[in-house]
Amino acid sequence: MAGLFQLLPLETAVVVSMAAPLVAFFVVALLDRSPNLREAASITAGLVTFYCAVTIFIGVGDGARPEIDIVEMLPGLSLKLAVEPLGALFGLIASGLWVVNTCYSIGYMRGHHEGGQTRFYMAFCVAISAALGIAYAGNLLTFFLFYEALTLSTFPLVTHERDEAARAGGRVYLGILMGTSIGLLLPAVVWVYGLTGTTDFALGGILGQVSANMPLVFSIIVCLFAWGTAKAALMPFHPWLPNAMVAPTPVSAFLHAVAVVKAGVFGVLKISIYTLGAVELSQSAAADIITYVAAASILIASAIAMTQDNLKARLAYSTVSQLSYVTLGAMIASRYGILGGGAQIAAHALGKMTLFMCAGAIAVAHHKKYISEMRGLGRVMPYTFTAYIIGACSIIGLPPFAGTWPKFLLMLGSIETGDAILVGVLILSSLMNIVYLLTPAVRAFMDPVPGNQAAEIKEAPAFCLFPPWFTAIGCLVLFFYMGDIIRYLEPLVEGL
Amino acid sequence: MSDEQHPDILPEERSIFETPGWIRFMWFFVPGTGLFFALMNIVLAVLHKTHPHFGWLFDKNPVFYGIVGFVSFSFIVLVGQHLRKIVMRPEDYYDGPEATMPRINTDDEVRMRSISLGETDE
Amino acid sequence: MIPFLPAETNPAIILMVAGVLMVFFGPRGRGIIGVIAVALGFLQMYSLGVGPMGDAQMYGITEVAGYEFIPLRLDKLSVVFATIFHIAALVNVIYGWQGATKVEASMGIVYAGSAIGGALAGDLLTLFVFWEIAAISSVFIIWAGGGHAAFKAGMRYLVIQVMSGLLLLAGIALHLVRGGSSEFGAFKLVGEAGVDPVAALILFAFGIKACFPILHTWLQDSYPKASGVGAVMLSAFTTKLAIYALARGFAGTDILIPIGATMTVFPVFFALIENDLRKVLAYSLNNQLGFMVCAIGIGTPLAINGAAAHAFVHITYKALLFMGMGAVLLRTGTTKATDLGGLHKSMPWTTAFTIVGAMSISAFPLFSGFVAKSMITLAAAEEHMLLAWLVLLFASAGVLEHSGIKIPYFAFFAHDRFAPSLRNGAPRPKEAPLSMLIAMGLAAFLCLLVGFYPPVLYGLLPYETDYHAYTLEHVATQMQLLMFAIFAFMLLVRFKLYPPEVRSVNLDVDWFWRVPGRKALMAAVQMTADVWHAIWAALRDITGQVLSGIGAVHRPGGLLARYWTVGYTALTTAAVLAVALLLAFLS
Amino acid sequence: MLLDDLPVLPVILPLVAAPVCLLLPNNRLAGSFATLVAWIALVLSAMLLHTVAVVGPVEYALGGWASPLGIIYRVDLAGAIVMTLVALMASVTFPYAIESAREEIVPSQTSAFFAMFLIVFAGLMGVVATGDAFNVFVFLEISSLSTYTLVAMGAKRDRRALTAAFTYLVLGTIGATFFVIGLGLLYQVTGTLNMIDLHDRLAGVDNKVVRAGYAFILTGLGLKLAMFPLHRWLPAAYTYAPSPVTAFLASTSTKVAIYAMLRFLFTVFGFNFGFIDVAFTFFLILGLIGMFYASLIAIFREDVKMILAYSSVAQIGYMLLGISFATVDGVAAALVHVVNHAVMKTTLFLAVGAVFYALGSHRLSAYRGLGKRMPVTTAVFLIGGLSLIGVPLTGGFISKWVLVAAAFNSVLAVPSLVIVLMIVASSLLAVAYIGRIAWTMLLEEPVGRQPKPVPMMMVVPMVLMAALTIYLGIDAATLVSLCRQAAETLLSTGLGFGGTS
Repeated sequence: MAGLFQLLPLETAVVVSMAAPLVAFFVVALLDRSPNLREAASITAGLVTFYCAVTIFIGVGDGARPEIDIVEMLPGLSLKLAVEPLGALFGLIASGLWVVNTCYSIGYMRGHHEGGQTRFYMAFCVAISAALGIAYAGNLLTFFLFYEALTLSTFPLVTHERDEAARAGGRVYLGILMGTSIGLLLPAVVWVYGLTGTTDFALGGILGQVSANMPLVFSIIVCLFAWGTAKAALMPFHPWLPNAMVAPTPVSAFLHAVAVVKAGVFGVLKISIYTLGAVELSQSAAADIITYVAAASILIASAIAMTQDNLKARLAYSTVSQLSYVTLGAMIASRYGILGGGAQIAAHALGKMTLFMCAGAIAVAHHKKYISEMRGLGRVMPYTFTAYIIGACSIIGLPPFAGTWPKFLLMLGSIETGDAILVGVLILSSLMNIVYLLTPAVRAFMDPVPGNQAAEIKEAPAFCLFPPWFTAIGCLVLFFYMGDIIRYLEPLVEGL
Repeated sequence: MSDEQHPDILPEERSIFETPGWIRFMWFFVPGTGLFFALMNIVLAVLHKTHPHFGWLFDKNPVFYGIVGFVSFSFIVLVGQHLRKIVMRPEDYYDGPEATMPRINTDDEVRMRSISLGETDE
Repeated sequence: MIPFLPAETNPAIILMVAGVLMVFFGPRGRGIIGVIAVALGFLQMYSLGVGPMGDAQMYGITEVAGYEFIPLRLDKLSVVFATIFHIAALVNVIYGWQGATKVEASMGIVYAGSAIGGALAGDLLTLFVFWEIAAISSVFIIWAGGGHAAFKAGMRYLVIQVMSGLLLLAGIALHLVRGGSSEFGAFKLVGEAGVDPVAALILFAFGIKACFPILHTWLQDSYPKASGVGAVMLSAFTTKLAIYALARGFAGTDILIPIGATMTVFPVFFALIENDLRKVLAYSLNNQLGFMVCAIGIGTPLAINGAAAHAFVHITYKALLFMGMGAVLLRTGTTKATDLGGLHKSMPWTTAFTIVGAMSISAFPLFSGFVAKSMITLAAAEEHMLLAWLVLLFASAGVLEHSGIKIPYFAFFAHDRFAPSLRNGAPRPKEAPLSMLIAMGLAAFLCLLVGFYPPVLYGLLPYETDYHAYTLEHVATQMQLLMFAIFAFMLLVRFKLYPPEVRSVNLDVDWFWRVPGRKALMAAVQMTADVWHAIWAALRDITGQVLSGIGAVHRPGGLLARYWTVGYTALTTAAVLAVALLLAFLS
Repeated sequence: MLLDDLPVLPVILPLVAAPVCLLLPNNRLAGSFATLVAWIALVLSAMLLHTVAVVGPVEYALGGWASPLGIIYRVDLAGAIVMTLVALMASVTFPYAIESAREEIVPSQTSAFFAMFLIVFAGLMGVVATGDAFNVFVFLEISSLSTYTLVAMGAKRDRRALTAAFTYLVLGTIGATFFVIGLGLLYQVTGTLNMIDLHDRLAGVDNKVVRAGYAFILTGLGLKLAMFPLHRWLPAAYTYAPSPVTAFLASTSTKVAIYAMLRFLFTVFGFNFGFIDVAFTFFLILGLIGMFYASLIAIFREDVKMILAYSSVAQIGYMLLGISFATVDGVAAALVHVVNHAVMKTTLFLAVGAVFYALGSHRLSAYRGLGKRMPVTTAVFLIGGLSLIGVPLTGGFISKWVLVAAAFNSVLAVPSLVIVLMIVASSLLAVAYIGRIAWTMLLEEPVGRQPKPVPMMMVVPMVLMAALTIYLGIDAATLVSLCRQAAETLLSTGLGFGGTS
């Protein structure tokens, strides 16, 4: 089995994994007229990419660190890829879930009779390529470039519906993401370059001198990175996420679970480890501030989520809350904080993916998006709602689902750094999750079908039903394999 | 066991436990048994076959248990019922009309209903 | 011994897998799978072998990131609990053979599996995992009760249970960070440096599931909302898992004695005035837990044996009582005392079994409760804990009141509400279905078996024992107590001093979070959301205004973008020159 | 030998060719001829660049008269770079103009158009090549005067070209006048117009005349290079001039003026001149203001050409900023941006010209859905736009990066970080105005008539420039090191000569 994934040299795999979606981009464009072939092309590219990501994942796990210099524009200024465990993990998740998401998109887009499907799949191809670029980026500049590419390539997805709401949502999406990345992230990158003369990622960070001599500067840089990576949806730069909910559901799933928000928190985590340096970070006052902002994000977003009647909006706020966990872990910057952050990226991806795909399935089968309309729907769509419950349990952090371990690791991390109050936040967050995530599904099962008609099972099309179940089972499986992921990520925290 | 004549039901609807004879029997049986065991305890105490851990006020006293049983029970019932003055509320106090929201109608529930009517006993 | 299955196979996993499989079968298939799974699990557990206390058999040890997982640890203490959990699971399967819905049947087995897994867990995280699975699987059983009240009760239940789990998790985390071992052993609540926060957190977590006073309301709130079958399932596992955990982690912790004593007392009064008989049983359950907690607090080998024995017998008779009430619920649609009475005429078997349960719980000699409870009172006496001992005696009278008398009396005797002559249209309810009777019979048999032949139970207990329940002294004192208490009951009823049943709901401490707490929480949530929305709207407005302000100035025709004539432009040039000159001369 | 004449040949050639061109008939021949000349000039400039890079500054005495008396042509590395740049732009825009001019120029003026074009070309080359201060003025006016004509030729499509040309004429003349006044003042003090002699004689001289001359030259050249707030001639001139003219002017005329400014600042005055700092302060403040002011205006314009014209003003701010650091890094950054901006702006204006050719409008509304109708042009435009924003893998990114690095490495009155932040912020504004156009092109549905197909002669230059934009973004090391050397030469002694470095 493992041999199957050792056919390609890792460098080749990296290139292919990013090139395959781009090739698919053109193929999809050419196959505009024959939807089946077009989707086949998307899935094929997805599988190729996934295969490469697995190859890379295994290779990196064995200690290899493939590096590719794309171009060196100036001495010290280059675009390069360098894969390390965290990136390999993120690449694996993104590419794997892309396949699932594509399958789901087929069901959703056709079931929902969406227009502009070719454009839709094309944008997806670019976006996934950009996401992999983020995952495998070898320096801040490359990271930044792909980060922007991801923003731009997902923009047509967000505004897919092309109505006024989509435009408004798209404006906020683009405005916040571009504004923060250029206004905050870019200066941070440039500043780091100015201070150190390099932007390369290096384990342990490159700002040790700065942190020692200029703590204030270091603090400002920390803040710039934390908020500049607005894809991580740290408050108050989160509104792009709920605003992007105007998009079709596969896009939401993509934003929340596969790539975009994940890219943000991945970025925060990676920058914390590889640029700022965990040791420096744990001593920095700014990190404390961000930690508490993240903690506040967790709670405030949960509170807002509770008040949302639109299921997707509720899930969006839930993401804001859940992904602040990663930021929290990154800013705690202790051994377990970082491991917890990494684990949360994986666990949340599967869980939230499930939830979104279920929400989409409900929309496809019954055109319902408000929770208040879903009462009694559970008995009409039992499989969808069961998958939803599994996803919700994983997000809440209940065993035997994957979301359990990150929470535990983060608790360990918070205690390690003496922030007992964060443990309270994590607990409270879980309890709030129960209320706002489980309630809709349970009510859907328990309340009577409106009009007291007999409940006849009417599920979404198979393409909308199997993917959420796939990820739901993934939540279960990952619970048992989380130990392996933690072992996998251990090189990140060596010496902490 | 019932020690009270039910005012409304017909005599032929009564079971043996509701007959005056049974009730009379109970009025003898219960205190009688109690006294019997109290006596037995006194005997045991006299024969030093008991193993008390506390003083005369407590288990060294052979009828202590009877007193405890009687007094505790009476205390619980007589004092406990006054708790109602503080905590008792109408049945729909918490959930209001939602408390009576109809139950669901899954296949299982349909089956359950038929079982409860005794239609499909196996 | 030769393992029955691969040695690493956890009986809990067998049950859980079976529970998931059940989803795909009809009622009979579910029953068969359940029985097979329980049997398999039981055989597997015993084939692995039981170690004595302190020298447990351990299986499946793995290490992740420096943490040692011990999924299976079999010693006397864990196995006695796992055994009774298996028995309870079997009884549940049989009881629910016809009546359990798909969710109840499958989740019931998963739930049983989680309790077994929790009891056999050798390390803290494994315990946590099963702890939480018990919470999730059981909440479905509550929800399966149906109706909005069940939904809300289930939500509250889940929140509280998960909170327990998370506190446990936090405790574990703290424990590990402080360099504690991963194995689940004894904690010391009060060390040399004062109260140990690790132990406090974990005790609090256990306390929630063990229904410590004030933390107890989830039990009375939710169990009566489950279906008849569901309540039986619920009654067995969660709280006893907590008792096991307390016995393992906090044996001899002094604070548990007053806590346990309080637990035995306060439910008595609530049970007295409660109308819903299943809720009465829930209070009774709480009261019984108090005995166990108290025993654990005493902590001597006799007391621990007593706690384990009491947990063992308690599961059987409490299940029996719940089964009786479940049958009543099934046949009459209610368990409210005000709506019941006279059922012994048409449900004689149910009546008989319930009375066996009632006598067991009241600790009549020859019934199982006597065998176990006397151990606890004796342990208290032997340690010369006068107050505790007195409270336990008082509570024994209370048990008799609410479980021994009230349950059978109001359900099966008292006013006959189903007499045809009352012409309320309802036929007399039929006897419970066969499967339920078998289950009740099984439980009743166990109650009597243990009552008649205590060594069956004593052999299972964690510590070696030479305890004999049936001395004349024990029998005489206990009978004396019970008979005079019953006599008191008769007198009270005779003189109409016994409170009449009233349709009502009684407030408990959960009022604080169900009414003002809920409102405050909702208000806080709404306020947070509103404040954020206001901020966001303001930010949008400000951004919009700034942009349009900039736009107004820079738009064609705006102040800074106006088209100027050549003359003015030339003038600008002159001005720049002037400034340049000025600067050049001044610098 | 040819090589000895290299500094002067690229100047003379177009100058001589211009009258010839005027004699040619009004058809493609004139354009082709001009193109040929430009290409030859490009080859010569490239050879010059190579020579200068290898052997150092070259010198040519016009008519054989030696330094103090005669007119000297001196080309150092900075000059060679700018000359090559100008020649390159000419050789790209001239062929483009052949097709484009048929649309935008009155047919009877074709020959004159190309003749003027050649003269502008020659003038710009001359400004760079010459080592004589007065000669700078002469060539500047040669190019300016013909530029006015070229701008006015846009009147075929839009009468406002005449007003624009007139404004440009007035202001350009004012600038030239100031410049020549400044020169006169210096001449009064030093009695020479040779730059190196000027430098030598100005050393240590500090009187009101010199100061006044300094201020006049600063203002005069400032106007020529469209330094804020002296930029007012630029937007209208660029907007209403024919497309190839705009492309050529945007990429060369201000750049050459920048070069002249550098030359005067560092070669003529130099650091030992006491109040050279005035210029740096001036540039720093005005550059920063210009960056924001012009970008903001650009955001709210509806005419794409106007947007790009304002963007040019903003971009000049970057160059001034680099110069204001007064370090090798800063000047090198300014030079890099001179090149990169020339390339990207040409790309953009060529694309705009293609759209104008196809749809006859510069209005933003004409750009709706262009991505579907004119994919190549759109792609080219986007590449140019991305470069303008400063996205990695484009030339614009390199210039900004080098500029930022220079800011960090300089000790300035304002903290470097503030400047860096402002650079970044103005990039954000570039995102806004380019984003607006991109949005229109990509995300809106096409309206109106189908575009005319764009001829190959226009597409190829456009694509070439786009490719060059990207090339400069990828292989930036060559350019940056060249510019660094050039800057070192400029700053080393304050002299362009003598020093080997």
